[in-house]
Amino acid sequence: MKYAAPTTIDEARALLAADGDAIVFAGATDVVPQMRGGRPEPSMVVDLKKIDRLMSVSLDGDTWSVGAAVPTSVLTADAVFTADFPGLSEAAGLIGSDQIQNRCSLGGNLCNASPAADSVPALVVNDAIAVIAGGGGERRVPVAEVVTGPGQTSLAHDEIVVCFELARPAAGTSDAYLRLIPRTEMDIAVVGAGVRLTLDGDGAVSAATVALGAVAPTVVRVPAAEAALAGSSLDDAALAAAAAAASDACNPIDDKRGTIDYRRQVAGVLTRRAAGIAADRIRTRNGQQGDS
Amino acid sequence: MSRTHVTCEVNGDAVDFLTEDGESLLNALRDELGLIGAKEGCGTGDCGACSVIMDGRLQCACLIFAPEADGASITTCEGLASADELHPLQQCFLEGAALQCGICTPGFLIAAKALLDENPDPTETEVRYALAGNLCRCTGYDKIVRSVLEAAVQIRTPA
Amino acid sequence: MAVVHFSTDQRQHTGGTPEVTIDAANVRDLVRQLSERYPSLNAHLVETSSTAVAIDGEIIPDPWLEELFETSEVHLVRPLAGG
Amino acid sequence: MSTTEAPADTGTNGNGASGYRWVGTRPVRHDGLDKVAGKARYAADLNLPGMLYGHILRSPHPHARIVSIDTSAAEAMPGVKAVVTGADFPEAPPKGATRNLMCTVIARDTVLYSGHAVAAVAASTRREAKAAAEAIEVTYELLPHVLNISDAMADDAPVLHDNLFTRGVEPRPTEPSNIAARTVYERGDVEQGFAEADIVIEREFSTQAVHQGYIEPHACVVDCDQEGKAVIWASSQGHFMVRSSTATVLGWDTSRIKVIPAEIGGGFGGKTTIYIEPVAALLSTKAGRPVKIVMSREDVFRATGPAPGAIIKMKVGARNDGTITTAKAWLAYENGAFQGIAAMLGCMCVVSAYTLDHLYVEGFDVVLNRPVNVAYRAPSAPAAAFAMDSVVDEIAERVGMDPIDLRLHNCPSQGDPTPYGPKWPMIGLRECLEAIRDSDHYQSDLPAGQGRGVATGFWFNIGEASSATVNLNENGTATVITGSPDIGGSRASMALMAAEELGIDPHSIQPVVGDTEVVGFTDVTEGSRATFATGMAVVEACRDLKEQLRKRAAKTWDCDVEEVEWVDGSAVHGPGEQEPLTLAAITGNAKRTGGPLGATASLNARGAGPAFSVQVADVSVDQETGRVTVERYTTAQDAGTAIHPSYVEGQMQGGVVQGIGWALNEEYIYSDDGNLENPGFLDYRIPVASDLPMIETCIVEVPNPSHPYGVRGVGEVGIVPPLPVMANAIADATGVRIGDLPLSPPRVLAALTAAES
Repeated sequence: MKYAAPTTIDEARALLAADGDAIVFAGATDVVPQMRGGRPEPSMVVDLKKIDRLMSVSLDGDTWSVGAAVPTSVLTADAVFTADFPGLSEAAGLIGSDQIQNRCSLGGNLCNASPAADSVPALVVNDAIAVIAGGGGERRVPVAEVVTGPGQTSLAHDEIVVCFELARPAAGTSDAYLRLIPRTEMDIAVVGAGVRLTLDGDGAVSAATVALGAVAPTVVRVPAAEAALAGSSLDDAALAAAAAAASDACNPIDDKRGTIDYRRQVAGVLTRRAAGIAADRIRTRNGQQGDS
Repeated sequence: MSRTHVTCEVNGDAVDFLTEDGESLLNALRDELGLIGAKEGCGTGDCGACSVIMDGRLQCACLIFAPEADGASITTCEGLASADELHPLQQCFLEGAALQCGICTPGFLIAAKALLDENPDPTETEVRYALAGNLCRCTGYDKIVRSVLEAAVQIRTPA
Repeated sequence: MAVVHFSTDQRQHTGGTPEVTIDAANVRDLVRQLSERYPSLNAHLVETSSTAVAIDGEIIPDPWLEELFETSEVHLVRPLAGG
Repeated sequence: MSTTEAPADTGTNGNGASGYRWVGTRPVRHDGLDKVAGKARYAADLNLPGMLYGHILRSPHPHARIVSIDTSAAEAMPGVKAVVTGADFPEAPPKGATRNLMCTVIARDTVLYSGHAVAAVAASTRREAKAAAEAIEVTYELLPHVLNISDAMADDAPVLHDNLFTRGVEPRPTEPSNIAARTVYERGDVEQGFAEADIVIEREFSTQAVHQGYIEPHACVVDCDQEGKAVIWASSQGHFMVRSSTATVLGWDTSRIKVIPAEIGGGFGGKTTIYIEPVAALLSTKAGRPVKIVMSREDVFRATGPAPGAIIKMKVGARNDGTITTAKAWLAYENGAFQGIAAMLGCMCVVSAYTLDHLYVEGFDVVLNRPVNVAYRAPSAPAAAFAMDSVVDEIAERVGMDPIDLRLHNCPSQGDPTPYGPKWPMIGLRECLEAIRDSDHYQSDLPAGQGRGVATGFWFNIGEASSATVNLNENGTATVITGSPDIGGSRASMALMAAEELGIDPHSIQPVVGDTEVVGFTDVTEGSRATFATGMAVVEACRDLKEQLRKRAAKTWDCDVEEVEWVDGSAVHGPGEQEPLTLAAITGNAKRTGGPLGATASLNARGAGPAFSVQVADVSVDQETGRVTVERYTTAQDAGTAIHPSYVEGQMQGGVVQGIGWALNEEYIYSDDGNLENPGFLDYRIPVASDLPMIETCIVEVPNPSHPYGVRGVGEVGIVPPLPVMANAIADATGVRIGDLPLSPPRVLAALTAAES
């Protein structure tokens, strides 16, 4: 197995184009365990961490650009980013230990295509766009369309996710992500729930997005839950309806981490709780702005 | 078998070694450089026994391909003490009986150093979460957490 | 002289007798006499490869030459293992 | 009794409990600096010139006949220096412990579990060895398998061993089965006991197999020479065991083997047997080079001893005044692929914390297609306590009694009969119950929304053989050599006991774990025995030395030895006509008074003191997700005497946390096809630091009269109570009792949901 560390996207793509067995990696926090677990070694691993654009985080006007290989600990430590996307920052801060978060990246978390990836529901509720470099130049794809099934993506072999674009949240908007794991740390999500809300001046929900992880082959957007929340004042009935919709949207499996029933039940609970947290965040921020 | 030449800095020393590309930094440190402090407990980043600080970031050496270290600066457990003095964390671990079998100790010390470098006055909860990537099966963590908190006090208020 | 108490398992080999008094100087002698009196108990003792005894409450592994006294209360037990 | 809450005295100035000068103090351990500096050498840390790496090929099937093994492709691969299969090892006897050991090390005709070793390769690099092992072609004929107790006990179950007939059943069965043994303990008349009871509670419990989870995978380096001798650097709980077991598996005389104990990275019972040393020895012999084998974490989970799962049915009767009148228990324990004694131990432990006039306990040891089970801290006792102490807690609730008071009411004392026959020696269960009852934790109000649980635990502790050599150096220091691998600080304890005897500072003593050629035979560090039994040998050797020192002083003073006393590290002349001679003064002059001073003691330690622990926990339960959070935990344990209180507390805390892991989230999960689905620390969930509160400790000291310092041994019993403690606390918090472990979020939520509907 060869190791290559290209410094440009073109170089990286050329390596992939020349070797159908080569794979890219950023933190290798999934790749190495998979190889230890019996996945055949590829002929080449292409390290993306030497490519500047994949390692940079920038705010240009109202758009964040997050390099696909940036360690998630950089995001959780970025106060401005975290204030804009507290839920996404939390999700990024839940992936494994500090040791893992110093290597793992949003790009890796997405392209590993695990149904349980923590950052993906949080990216999806924030309408994140993946910028993908390929043969015809760059294409911009909603994150929800990148993963097609467990371990499967819509990327061609020589395509690379370069960065994620996230529009700064509009006024009165915030997000939250919750996951259920048996321990407090170091586990894979049994259920994950991301919620983004926009509240109008009266505290009513003017927009809502809900996405669930680990309850289906890919991350699930839950339009029925979004509809239940939208227009409501987050009263108990609306929250219960959203929870029920989330449970209904699940298409989980029984496995070593949880049962079908458990995942359904908890998906609703986490959706309801995440909505509450997102709303609290908006109210707190509005309150602070009102004070100042 | 072709091997790659890697040059880096380990515990302040300029070093170089030859490695197969697929080898882990952990094996390179242990086998090529004789730095046996970092241990392999799992090989998959789940136990933290191989923790090192590379370019200012706490990482599992078992997840790092050895050639990635080219040009990097690495701190291992062996780099904590000075010639005549242990690091306060090491001293507090000894006095606080924070180790039993000792296999996880180097990883805990490095993870704790990374924590205290960033946060010199952590709460118990912050210590526990910062060390959650390091498994200890002997101590139940009680004496480790106490020792890290005590070391933080000593570092903040040098005698 | 020692009083040997039999467990439920062992009573399957002693015709139901719960205890017996035996004049033995040490455990080896005791086991020999027990084996003569209860031949199938012998098989049981041998099959367990080694037998421990409890003498007056104290479990003793590899007890063959352990001295017995008139007041000794003996239980035949299996050797323990620990972690 | 004394209690200790937080380490206060960490100095070495001498402030021991009970009038001791050194015993009971907390000096820095002697091997500590190497361990915090990253210098300590564990087995995987050793590299020898010309060393090869071994890799073991393991069965992917839970039960299969090995039709053929073709190693030719592997042998032709780059770097490969040797290949071995079961055919290279001596034939195993048809049955018995020797066969079980030999067939665990490497399969012969049949693989009995997924992960069973089948063949091995030695090559120049790890990667070459792994690639070559994977190139070995094994043809299997699949056989039906059984993975759980109920299936294995069924009449039509596939039988693992056609020569295994249930022991303990008369007349002896005529058909083989997977039930290896039946054990019964009986006293009084249980039916009478139930008739005397006001309430009778009948419940069924199950626990899953769990792994010891030591952080250091098994590792060894073996160097065999052309004269047929082998030097083995081993990570084990007993290097004499490694020597004898390796010799047995290879059919070698033990004198061909020298075993050097490396530092050991945890064991908890799991390293009381061997897996890889004979394989490395044979590879080394074939290749003429040293061979290192280090297991992967996956191999550790798939192929080394977990503790067994169990099914336990309890029926317990009690009167309204809290008197437990009788208990009837049915226990079945997994044994793994080979016969063990798990159920027998469970039968002995299940009701040991209670005085009972009537009891009937019946247990079954069951073989199935899983790896052989191996001791794990107080083996079999945790599952047994889970069953009994869950039921006892329910009784306390039903009769409206404080759960500690109820246990005190039924508490055995010295002279009462144990459930397995003999009478109890001096024990400290009552003192542990009182320590918890009086603790700040138990006296404090339970925070709103939480539940509180208590439970007890018992473990025998064992003695066995130990040796120690103590040599006095010319400068007045001492070297203490024992044969007990130091798994959690025992060297410091040895030094403290030697310091107390000789009257010198513990840091003037160098404790050493000697290899099989420098110290006398010593049994495995197991059964909480190292500080107890090996400590006894150290004390005996030191007392011998004190006699010698008195004689040297008498010689020096030209007086009768009876006139010399040994006080505080010096020879003192009774009549007072001579200035005292310090130990250093005597050893400095030793060559002129008769030669160097040293003593050796070897003994079978008698009178291991039974250990009890009582624990209390407060938990909160997320009623919507089933997640349990341990909010507060306190453990009391009878140490006899705490030689080094910090490491006694460490053993108590470590045991508790392992027990919490067992109770809440740890379990072996097998797929239907017999493969372990969670062979890694990601999905085999041992507790992490953020899962836990501080573990408060009360060291109870009811000295063991059979030990010179009253030591009982503290390593094991702490793991016993947490299983019922967690179940009882969850029941208190939710009103729902759960009899199946682990109490993982899905199981707890399912139970809460079921209780609601």
